Amino acid sequence: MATLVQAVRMALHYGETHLGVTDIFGEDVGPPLGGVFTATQGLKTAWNSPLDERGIVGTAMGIAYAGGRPVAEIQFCDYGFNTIDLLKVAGNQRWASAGNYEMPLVLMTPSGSGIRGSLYHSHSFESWASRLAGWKIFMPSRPLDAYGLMLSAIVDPNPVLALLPKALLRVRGDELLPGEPEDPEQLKAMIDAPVGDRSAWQPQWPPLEEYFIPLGKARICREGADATVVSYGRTLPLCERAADELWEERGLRFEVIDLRTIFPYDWETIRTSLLKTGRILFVNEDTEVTNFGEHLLRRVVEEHFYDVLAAPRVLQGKHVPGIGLNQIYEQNTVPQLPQIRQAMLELAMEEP
Amino acid sequence: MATLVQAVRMALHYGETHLGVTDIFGEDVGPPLGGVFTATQGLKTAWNSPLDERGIVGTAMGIAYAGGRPVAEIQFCDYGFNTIDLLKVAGNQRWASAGNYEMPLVLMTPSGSGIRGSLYHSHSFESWASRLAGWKIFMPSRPLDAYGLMLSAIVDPNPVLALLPKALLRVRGDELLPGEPEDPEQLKAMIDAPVGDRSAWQPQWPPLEEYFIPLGKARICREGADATVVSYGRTLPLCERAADELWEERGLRFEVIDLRTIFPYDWETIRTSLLKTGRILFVNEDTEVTNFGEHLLRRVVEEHFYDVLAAPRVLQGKHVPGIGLNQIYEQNTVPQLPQIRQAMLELAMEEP
Amino acid sequence: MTAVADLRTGRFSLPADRVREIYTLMVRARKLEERMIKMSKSGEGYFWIGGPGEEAFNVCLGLQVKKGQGPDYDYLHLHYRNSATMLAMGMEPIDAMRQMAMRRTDPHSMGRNFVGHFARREWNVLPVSSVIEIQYTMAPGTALVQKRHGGDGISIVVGGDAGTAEGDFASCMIWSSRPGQRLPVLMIVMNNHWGISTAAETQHGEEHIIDRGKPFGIPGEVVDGCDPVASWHAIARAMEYCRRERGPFMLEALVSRLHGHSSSSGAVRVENEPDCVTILEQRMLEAGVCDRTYIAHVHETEEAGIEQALEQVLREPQPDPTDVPRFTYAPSPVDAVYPQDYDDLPGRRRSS
Amino acid sequence: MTAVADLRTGRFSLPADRVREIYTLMVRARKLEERMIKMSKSGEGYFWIGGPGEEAFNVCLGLQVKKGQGPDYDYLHLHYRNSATMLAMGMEPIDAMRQMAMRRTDPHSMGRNFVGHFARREWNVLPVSSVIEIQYTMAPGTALVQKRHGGDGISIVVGGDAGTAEGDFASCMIWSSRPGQRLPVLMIVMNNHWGISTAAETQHGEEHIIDRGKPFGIPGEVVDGCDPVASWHAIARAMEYCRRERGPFMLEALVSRLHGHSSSSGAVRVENEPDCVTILEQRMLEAGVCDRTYIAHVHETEEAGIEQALEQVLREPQPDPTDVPRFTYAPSPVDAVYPQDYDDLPGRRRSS
Ligand SMILES: Cc1ncc(C[n+]2csc(CCOP(=O)(O)OP(=O)(O)O)c2C)c(N)n1
Ligand SMILES: Cc1ncc(C[n+]2csc(CCOP(=O)(O)OP(=O)(O)O)c2C)c(N)n1
Ligand SMILES: [Mg+2]
Ligand SMILES: [Mg+2]
Repeated sequence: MATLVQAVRMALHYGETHLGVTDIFGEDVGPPLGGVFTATQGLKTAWNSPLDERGIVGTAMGIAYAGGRPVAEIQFCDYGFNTIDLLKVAGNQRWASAGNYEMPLVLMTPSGSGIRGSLYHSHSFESWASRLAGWKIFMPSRPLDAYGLMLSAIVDPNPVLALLPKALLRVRGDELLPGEPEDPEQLKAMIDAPVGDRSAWQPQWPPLEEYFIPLGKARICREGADATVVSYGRTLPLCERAADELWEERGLRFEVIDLRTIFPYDWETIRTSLLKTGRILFVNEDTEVTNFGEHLLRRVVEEHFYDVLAAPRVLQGKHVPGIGLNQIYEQNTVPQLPQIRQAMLELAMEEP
Repeated sequence: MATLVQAVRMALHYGETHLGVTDIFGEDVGPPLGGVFTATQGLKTAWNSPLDERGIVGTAMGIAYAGGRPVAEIQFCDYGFNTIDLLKVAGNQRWASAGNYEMPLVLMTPSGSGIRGSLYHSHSFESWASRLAGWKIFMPSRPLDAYGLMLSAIVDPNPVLALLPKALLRVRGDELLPGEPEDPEQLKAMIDAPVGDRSAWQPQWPPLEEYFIPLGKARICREGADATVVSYGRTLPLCERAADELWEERGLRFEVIDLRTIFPYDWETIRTSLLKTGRILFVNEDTEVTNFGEHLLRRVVEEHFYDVLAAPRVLQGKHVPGIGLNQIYEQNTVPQLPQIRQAMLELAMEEP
Repeated sequence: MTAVADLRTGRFSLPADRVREIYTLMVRARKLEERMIKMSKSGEGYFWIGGPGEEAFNVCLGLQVKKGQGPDYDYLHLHYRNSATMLAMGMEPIDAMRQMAMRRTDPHSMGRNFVGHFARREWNVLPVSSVIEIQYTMAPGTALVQKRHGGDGISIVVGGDAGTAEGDFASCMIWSSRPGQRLPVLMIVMNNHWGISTAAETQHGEEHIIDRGKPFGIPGEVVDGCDPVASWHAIARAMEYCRRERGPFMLEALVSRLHGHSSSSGAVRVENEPDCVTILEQRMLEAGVCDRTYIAHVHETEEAGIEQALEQVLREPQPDPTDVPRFTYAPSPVDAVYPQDYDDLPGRRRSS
Repeated sequence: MTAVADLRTGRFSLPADRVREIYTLMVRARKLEERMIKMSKSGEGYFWIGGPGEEAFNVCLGLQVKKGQGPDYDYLHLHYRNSATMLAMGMEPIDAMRQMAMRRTDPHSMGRNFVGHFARREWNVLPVSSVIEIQYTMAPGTALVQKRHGGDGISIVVGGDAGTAEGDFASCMIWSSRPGQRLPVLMIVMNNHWGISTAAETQHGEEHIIDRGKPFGIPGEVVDGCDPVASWHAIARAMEYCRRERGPFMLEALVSRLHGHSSSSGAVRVENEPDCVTILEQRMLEAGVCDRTYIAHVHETEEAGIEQALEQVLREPQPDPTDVPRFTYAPSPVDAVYPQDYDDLPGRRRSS
């Protein structure tokens, strides 16, 4: 079973061999490293760029203008904050030019906490990104979704941002990608670069198959009628686990929704679940002032204020200037299992 | 009665003569122009910088580190999106260094629509800014507030962002600044640079007085018990006007709150009013996905879900890639008087 | 080429018919801009910005562009003073005026963007944005595709002198001169010695802007941009270098800014800068390229053409409210929410 | 200065006692870093990054800094490989280890930041951030205050070779070389020929990085950063220039990266790069500056000092949950919400 980062790599391989990807580039993306998280090892169109995020985004735009299909990487989303103007422009080019140009590019970047990354390797990006009109944004929480969403991102003619949850990159899924060998050790031997000298190494790609997960489609991970919890990325598996625990211990059935796509988000799935359970909690780890979860909450209040059985709510990261390295900071800054479990329990138990 | 931009200029003058401001700088901030909106005409510490926003923010940080008190300008907030990383760092320096350094700088920038600015002179910045932990952010809607908040921004030892509503810069207040001459024509003759050759011109500053409006204090512009509307910047006077109309025409008394400070926002004033009226509407013109108004709404839902008499709501700008130049676009992208009035009326009339 | 040299600058000359062609286009551009300045004052349009004073160079540039769509042809990353380039490429003046008058028929932006913000896919003219210098980050991207594609297409990027202070100018040099990856980017700086109100000599520590290319091995040339003969040949040499060597070249054109920065600064005619149109007229008369009748005739014809176009434009329709979100997204087969275009938030689509 | 020259490189020499002082500090720095690498593997710390291979240059830099607080003294805008500079300035190794071990006692960041991210106000050491190159935007700010203040304090900014591709490096040159406003900025590039896994020769079109200063009239020098004699004098000359001329200077030090990029890349000792410590030992022995016993003694003493410090550090307290928001805001008399520090959202303050 592939890890999330292997799934991304295989999607990129499929992209460059079947879907017209021309350039996969960014800092340390090409040989010998193949990405600080190994996402781009062994890819034939991968190359190393100068250490210049503005150049990376601008060049990706240029390649897209000229008919290429670039997948560019910002090494950590934390280092993309000097490119927001370019991201805004990439998102508005079709609109600004009244349809003269499309902007078929994919930007991928690791996002979120969970690898003891301290101030500059722990930021979340989805709340910022959700403000970039014209972009599509996804954040997978399992390998199969990463694969299927990345293929969709590649064929979509609009700019797509792939936020890769750092904490889950090395986590294996429990479903095979289409074409993936059964044995994860075999997969590793085939596609992971060896430690040490790699100059002669060549990956052996499994016979991967096309598999598109449409952008804008959430996934219901657990069905339930007692309450709804919506999440994505690092916190999604925590919500699943909390749901399992609350079922076992309290007999509460939570509907757990993996939003997967931040924008366009799957409002139909959210509202259908909400209308079923009457109770909803949005969980993410981005900072809590002007957070994307607050947007979803607003939609709930705007459209279903009189349909809910308990106050709808959001659980988010603290509004502080950063996430400190000592784990005391991280544990007390972004939601962990106990807080998520607690919030879910309170939601389910609230008596209006 | 001074205009808002004159009030800013007088505050800066007071700042450089009484509060230790050492540098007022940015693109076209110094002579001969004194700012594209005239905010910095005639100031003795004003100087022109290279056309480089990253350099402007970085240099301001350096000046602040070295004991200066800079007021830097980004010519339009639309041109600050390549500096978000630096703004994040400016906001985290004290926290990251565990108190080693303070960051006493003011960054000012015109924000919002209303001057037919097309794609790149109509952005709003407050939702982005509200995500910058460590910053304080204000947006005045009248000259007296601009003066008093700017003086506070100058003496506050933390980074403060002054968002100046473009649409209101030339609007006169109806209260005198402390020390301002009664006759606006006289004021104009004293402090506005003449058209044409200015090389010999010197401003004549009125005997201005110290006047601090604390950061984090909202202003109640209209008292009322029927419903609450919270706004700031360009949309605030529209809310006032709608409130007046709804009073005259319908006998509805709205409490209109000018939030003034985006962060730290005056939660006490908001919640006190909410508990009085049970009905609340937040109005701003920033785009509606992950909008600061949605954060305030979340606070309401989180803390007062069972106290409200009608669904709390927000009225915001549309989630589109930009504001087009033809006024058809602008009128249909950001809230105007009719929509505000309509939203207020619906809020007051809603029967649960 | 040993054609009869009718107009001569130093060792270089241009034949009479070419000079008359250039001249006619220069006058067309001038008349167009002058009329649009009037439109900005009469209310037929709002904001004006453009290139009076740059016509000699800009026409010579446009006439030598390898015009077409796709990487076999030149890509144009222009800024907001390139109307003469567009006219020389064959744009009808009416298409500039449609943008000035913010009509739905504006082919560049459907009435959304400021005048001079061209976009034309069939000529590889990329959308001009107001954000200074970002085009320099994109040019290496189009050039990279061109180099890989083969042929002699190049990427031409144009900006002002003050804007070179943005880091993006440096990014362009870096990305265009990577060892073994030199790219056919023609970097053009239109040096009018001003950035709005800021004089170049107060901000530039470098003698010539093109000197900044030398450390990167980027050859460069400074040219009198008011002289079409010198400009023509300098552009020809620069293009020839880029086309043949598949590497970068820098061209700095010294030009005038005959109506100030834009309508924001009044757009009044300045008297102390050389006017390339009248200078050329003088030279043509002296060299016997034409007589006064011809000159008068060109003025009349071009002016009449512009007036006629304006009449037509003013009869054309404005955008309507349903246009606001149009062209946000290109149709996508893998998007569950926006398979076609965008019209509102997910689940709130007007059309559904 | 005609002291007896005990160690000589070309025309330059250093007296024996100075050499021994430098050597001792180099060994201290090396032992410190080696021990911290072990900590990153043992779990006593997590991430390691530092400067093994740069000690010769960095010690010579630290010893020549004009150390103190305020504009009379030098400002240091360092990056993450400057431990030897800090030790040479007098920092106790334990203060680096406190950061490595993320203790509450860490004086640079209270256990928040990665190791090597120093901040020390009484020595003008500004907070090191992980964001590559942004320090170059700030150095002109401190230098501007210094120039205006008078005296001979300068601003020293240090970064890597790959990072010079960021636009911020160009910004620093531009802001430091404005006509009539040249600033005492010593721009130091530590050229170890790598950016993580990316070889410098694949990305740099310029021969020497300092050549980029020439167009701006910024003098520069390339120095063997493994040689303390050459480095000492190059630094002395560069500082002397900046102090006296009150203008910018560029110094490019060719150095080694003896443990790879960081613990993320394994931090294993590389064998194919010169080691400034062993080279110096060889030279000292050959020149009779010391004998083997002295060398062994220094190793022993420094190692013991580090071990002792570590024991102490490991007994020191961790931060606690209430530390999370501390030091977000400096106390402000004009802030109605956070007159002291921050602890939670407005109206949700833990303390109230
Ligand atoms: C990033 C950015 N910052 C600021 C502005 C505002 N602005 C518009 S034009 C201009 C001056 C540009 O000068 P220059 O690059 O020399 O071009 P010119 O207008 O002289 O042709 C400025 C500061 C902008 N459009 N973009
Ligand atoms: C803006 C930014 N982009 C990317 C990174 C990730 N990163 C950390 S170090 C590094 C390489 C730096 O190379 P160089 O500037 O040569 O310094 P060195 O580490 O070699 O001393 C990169 C890409 C970062 N820290 N900041
Ligand atoms: Mg200019
Ligand atoms: Mg390096």
